[in-house]
Amino acid sequence: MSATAAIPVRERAGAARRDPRALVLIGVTVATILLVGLVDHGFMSLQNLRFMVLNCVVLSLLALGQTLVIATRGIDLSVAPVLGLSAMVTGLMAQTGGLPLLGAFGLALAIGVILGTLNGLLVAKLAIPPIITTLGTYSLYSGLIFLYSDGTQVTSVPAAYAALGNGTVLGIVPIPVLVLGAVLAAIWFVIGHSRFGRAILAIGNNQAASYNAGIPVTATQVGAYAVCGVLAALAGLMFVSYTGSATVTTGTGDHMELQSIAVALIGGTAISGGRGPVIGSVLGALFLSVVLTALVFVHVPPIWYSAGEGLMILIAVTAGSRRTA
Amino acid sequence: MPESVAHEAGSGVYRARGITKNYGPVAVLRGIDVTLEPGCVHTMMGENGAGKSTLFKVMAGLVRPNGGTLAIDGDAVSFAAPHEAHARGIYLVPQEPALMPELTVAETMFVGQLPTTTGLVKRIDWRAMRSRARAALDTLSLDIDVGALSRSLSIAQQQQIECAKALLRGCRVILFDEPTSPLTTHEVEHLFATMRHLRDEGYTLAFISHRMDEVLEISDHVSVLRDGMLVDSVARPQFDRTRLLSRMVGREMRTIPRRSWSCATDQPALVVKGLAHGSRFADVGFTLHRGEILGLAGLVGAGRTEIAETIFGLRARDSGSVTLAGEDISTLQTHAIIERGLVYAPEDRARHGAVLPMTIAQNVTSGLISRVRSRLGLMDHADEDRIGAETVRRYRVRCAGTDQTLRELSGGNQQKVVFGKWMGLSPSVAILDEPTRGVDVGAKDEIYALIEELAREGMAILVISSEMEELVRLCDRILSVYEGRIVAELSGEAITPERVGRSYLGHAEAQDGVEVAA
Amino acid sequence: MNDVAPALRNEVTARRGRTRRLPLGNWERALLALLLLLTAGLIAGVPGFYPGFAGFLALTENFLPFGFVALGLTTVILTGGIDLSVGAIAGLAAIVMASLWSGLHVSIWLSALIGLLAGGLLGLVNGLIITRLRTEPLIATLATSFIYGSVGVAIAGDNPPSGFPDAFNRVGTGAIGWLPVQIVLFAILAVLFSLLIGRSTFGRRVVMIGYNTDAARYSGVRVRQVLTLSYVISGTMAALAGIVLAAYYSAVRPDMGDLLLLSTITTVVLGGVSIFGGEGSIVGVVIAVLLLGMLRQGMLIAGFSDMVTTMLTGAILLGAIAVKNLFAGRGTGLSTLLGRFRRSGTAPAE
Amino acid sequence: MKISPISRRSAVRAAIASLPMLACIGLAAQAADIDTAKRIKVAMVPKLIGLSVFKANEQGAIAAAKTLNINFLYTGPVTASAQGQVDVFNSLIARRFDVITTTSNNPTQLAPSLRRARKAGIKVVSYDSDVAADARDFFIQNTDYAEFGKALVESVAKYAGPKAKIAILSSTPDATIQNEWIKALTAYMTATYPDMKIVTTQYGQSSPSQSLTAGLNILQANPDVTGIIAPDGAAEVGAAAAVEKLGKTGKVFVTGCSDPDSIRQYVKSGIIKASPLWDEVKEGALVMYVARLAANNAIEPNGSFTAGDLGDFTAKDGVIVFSKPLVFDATNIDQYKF
Repeated sequence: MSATAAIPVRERAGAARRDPRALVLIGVTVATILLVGLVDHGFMSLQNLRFMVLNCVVLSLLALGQTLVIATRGIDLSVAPVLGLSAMVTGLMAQTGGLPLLGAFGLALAIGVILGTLNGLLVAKLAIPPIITTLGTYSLYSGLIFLYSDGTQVTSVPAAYAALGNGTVLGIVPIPVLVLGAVLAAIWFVIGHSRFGRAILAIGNNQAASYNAGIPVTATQVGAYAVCGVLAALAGLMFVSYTGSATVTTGTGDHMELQSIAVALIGGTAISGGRGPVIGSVLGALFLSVVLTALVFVHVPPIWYSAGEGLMILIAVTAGSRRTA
Repeated sequence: MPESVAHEAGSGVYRARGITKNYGPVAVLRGIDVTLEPGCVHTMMGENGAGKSTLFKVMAGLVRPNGGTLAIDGDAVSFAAPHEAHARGIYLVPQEPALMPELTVAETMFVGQLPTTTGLVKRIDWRAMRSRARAALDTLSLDIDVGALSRSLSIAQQQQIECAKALLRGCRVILFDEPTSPLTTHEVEHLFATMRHLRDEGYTLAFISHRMDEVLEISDHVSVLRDGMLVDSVARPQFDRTRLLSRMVGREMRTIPRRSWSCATDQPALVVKGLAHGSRFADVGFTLHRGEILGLAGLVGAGRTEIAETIFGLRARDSGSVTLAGEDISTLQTHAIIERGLVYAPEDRARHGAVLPMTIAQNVTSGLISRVRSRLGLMDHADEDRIGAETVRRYRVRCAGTDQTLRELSGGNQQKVVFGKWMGLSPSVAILDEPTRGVDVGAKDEIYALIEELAREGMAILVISSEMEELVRLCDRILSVYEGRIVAELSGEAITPERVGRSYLGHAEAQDGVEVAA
Repeated sequence: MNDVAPALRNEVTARRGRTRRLPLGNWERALLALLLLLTAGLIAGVPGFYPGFAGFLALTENFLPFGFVALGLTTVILTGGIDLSVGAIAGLAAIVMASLWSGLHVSIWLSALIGLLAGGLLGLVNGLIITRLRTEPLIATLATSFIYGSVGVAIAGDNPPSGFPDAFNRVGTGAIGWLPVQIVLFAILAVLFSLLIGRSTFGRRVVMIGYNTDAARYSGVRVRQVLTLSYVISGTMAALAGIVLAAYYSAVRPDMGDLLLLSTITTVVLGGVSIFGGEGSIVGVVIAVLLLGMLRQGMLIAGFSDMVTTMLTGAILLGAIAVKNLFAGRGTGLSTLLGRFRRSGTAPAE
Repeated sequence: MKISPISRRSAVRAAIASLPMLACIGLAAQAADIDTAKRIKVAMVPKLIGLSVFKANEQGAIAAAKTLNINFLYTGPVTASAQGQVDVFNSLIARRFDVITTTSNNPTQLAPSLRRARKAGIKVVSYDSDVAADARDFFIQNTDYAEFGKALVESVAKYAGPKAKIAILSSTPDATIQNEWIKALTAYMTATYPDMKIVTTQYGQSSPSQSLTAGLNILQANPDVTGIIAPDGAAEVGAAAAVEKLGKTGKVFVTGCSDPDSIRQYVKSGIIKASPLWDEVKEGALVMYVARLAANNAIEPNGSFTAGDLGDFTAKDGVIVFSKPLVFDATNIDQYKF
């Protein structure tokens, strides 16, 4: 054995490397709150803070799913109609049929799994590019909303649902935040500490190599889209519980699919796949919610809100690329 | 068949019988019989397209054969996917290893079989993963941080990681698909040390290479493939350079010595002064004359490609000047540099040199699209075909027609197209980066002849190569580059493989010594 | 394929193959056959679909604006990029035109020209963000679509202008004899784009970048410049669509272009353009524009609801690309073939 | 979801434009009993299908269509877009419908297509949100704008007081009918309650979630607001939900224009004390009567007619005002289900 030669390692990063993006997001969010809070103390009120958090729950759930799918080097445009369909179906069945809350969870789960799996199968089995697959299913799933609702809409939900959307535990912690926390913890565990999650990242890094190494590529891809579907459906249930309403344009009308992508990007997800900063995604949604509320407080005319959002995406992404380049 | 190393049953005799493989009407393998023995390095030689890689892919489960059988230790096996081959102890180390850029080294090694904790919730056992990864690397005496991100690894390191992956998966049969071509001499030595170590431990190793010296150095057994058939298979004492070469190309060949003539002039064609960029290279200066073939020798990663790309306007420079025929071109963009008569044929054909899904004709004209005759702003496709056909003829590209996509050609023919693309512009200066990488022996000689012919026509040529033989054979003068600086210049009789090697390896060893001491 | 086995052949051949020079590839021919079948079927089976030749041609007015956007977007998608801001640009350009006309009393034609330039300018901004800030096209144009949308709403105010001069409205709904102006405009542009992509050096560079950006750069292609220009083209065509829509409606609205985006991507992809760049042709896209347009108009006239029509379009997109994938790689090289033998399909290892 | 138009100017223009034509064909229009001998095809095209307000119109229309021998079709786009509506119109023209009735996403964009319909001999009746006056034969206006503005102001003034700080939550900045109402209510407010003040105007894009967020933001950023006027279906619900979530029930009062089903819970909880609208179901029926009469050429742009048990109506310059505002409150809301 002559080979003791040291091959220099150019970069020693350490396994437990931190995602700087999360820290940056926390920093700018806190800074925004403090700055705007100085101008208007109402902004820093506990109640306002609570609502800024509440407002980002639905989008956070979507962004978490989107993050998983983007991590496989995919994209899911159909989250918006999946959200809408779930909100419509659970909401209407609760409104007219008295569907118990547990049943609604089951129903949302089923909707999410079925629609998400269909996306996944089209991507993984038929090798249709993700953006095209979900563009196609976007139309299909939107149609389902119309078919199901047939012109009726959700105008109020039973008390159990309202409690899910608006209640608090011990009068302090809002239930939606708990739900989001639980989902975030679960997804964080999956992406960080489960074989399935690591397989998602491996596929995003190098699909062919993952296949060669024995990772069940098809199943993992389908799984990622299924989870994304489930989260979108859960977001739909949370939406209908929180707002007490759902119409045929819920989700699609607000371009939730683009919003969720935007939030994931702000959170540090790379569109080229292989990274899954789940905490960043939620922070991104929170940051967006804080900034959009801040715009109201500092009296920016409403027509400029979406421009503000566009600028945020640009800043977040270009700042990110500088750091990783 | 050498039975030199005693081994027990079940230790890794891998036998292939009558392997055939067709792609459509094209037969790539036509009934190959091969037996890999434990404790033995078995080398596959052959020209590009002879079927070596395909054979390995069949044996490792990446490609399904059309016919034939595989047997490991006497058990018939067939694989639907590589991981099934891994399970039977067979591992293929690809030439360009499968990188997981965003994952750590340890995780890359365990991809597909991350260890989990036992218990109700099975989570990844990161600690076990790291320590086992560490242990595997230690077995191979590799000093790589398992916590580093994979994207920070060099190709050599990635190959070592692949070896370690084979060990981790308990594989006894390890196939190396042309591992050395992207490596420097130094790295090759390191890889060979690893291979010898594994061989002595009783592993079954197989290896593809184009480099005769390497083959002679490492092999216990050599098989030669030609046109999908096994034409020779000999154990160590019986093979020699001439025999193997003649078997490969199917005709008698002899190693051609360094050419005796030179047509170098003293008219400067390209003058580089004080070129520097960050930590990549500094103070690079040289003059390239008309008719001269100047070599840039050095390790991969020494900065030679970066220097060339900087001259070609692809990279930013911090300081220095580049003068082409009296004109300063250091601030020009690539297209303007091309128009002024300097061209650069990059090292990595598939990524930089050619557009594989485009046709031969389109690739030929891609260096200067405006050379195709245009009327009213519309390209004349007939003229483009004519240019393509001319190139095909002149550089003897073997193809079905100029409308064939480059993807369908062999490596050597692709390289000829890339050559034709640049030389068709009649440049005054050509920079050729690893001009024969991935090119088989027969085509190599053709390419050497082409380069010499161009020099005779007065072109100034800068050749970057990691193959000592190539530099010695071609160059009038050689500059050695080490860590971004020119450290030696050799010319005339001083150009011998030993001296060229020493001119930069001397630095490398000295540096390593310092590192070890420190 | 059967000519490859290179070692066996020593004589040099430099001829063209038989297939590639035909104006239509397999995909385009399949689309064309489908279009003819569909049109014939609709004419025969759906009363009211063919109200006479002029009326039949006039049907195209309802969907050709999508075609204008598709032509520009094809250029961008061929480079391997995407432009999500086409809808916002269409709306904003139309608003700019209408506001100049009604607010500053600029002639409508001059205003339209300025609107077009504005579209080009917005595309330029996209291109610069993408090339200078090195931002993914998807992200950059998503962001600018938000911004352009805001600007459009801001300029439009609460009562966007309408009621343009008749001469201008004829661009959207008028006809020259029995030939609708939109068809004339579209035909001219389709030919121009076909030449631009297929025959010009710019088009060649676009395709090179789409297939292999690095190789293009190493061949001296000014990648940033070509990319930027392709976004300018996309922006200009989106603006043209916006202006034609303005003439068609004789009115403008900031959200006028919202519907354009997803339908146009569908059209371009159905037309055979690879979302990864490089592969595709204008002819295919033109046929796809007509195919999807005729299908939609025909289904609506046949009494199907917008919902069914929309769902069917989605299904057709999925079906078409699935079919295309199944047949892709037939006779186009080893690696694609190899890819098909692997189950995962999309990323064949070399 | 009430994006709707009509400028008085265009109404006048419409009258001028349509007068000569209708004058020569509108002869025997006096008949109180309507001639239903010939079966006619009438389409109702809402802004988008799948919204319950428009379904309420449909509900009334279906019932009326039966008695009027109308072959009735309810169809529309799946997005609230002019393009979608125009595609539907074009198909209806090709299918030779006798009457197209529509509530438009946009006053101007639909006009060319509807003009073409009229040229093809199809009668066009707009309701709820008007189109350009020369692009339709008749427009059924929900209520008089001034009266509706007054009703909106009164619905909060009584509870929030004459010096209340008011926020407006509308749909989009260019929604014509909303802008008309806002204009009318501002005028009424200045005249009647000079101490009332509008502190902010925000938009919910007719989206429930954006309306809710906007509502929350209004109340957080303007803690002194005691009344929200949200003249849009989604906006009123969003504003009311925001008040409820912030626990400001009884301190902030909301009004707007939503169908009773949507706001029932908020009316009962006292967040919405009063909310004006009109009877959407009956309006749908009136649309069918006008369609039938228009197809029979039995109605004039200026004149009166009887629409079965809906009663007598008067057309003025082609505009028919459907009813006075119908104000829902805790006492009457359960009588209305749509």
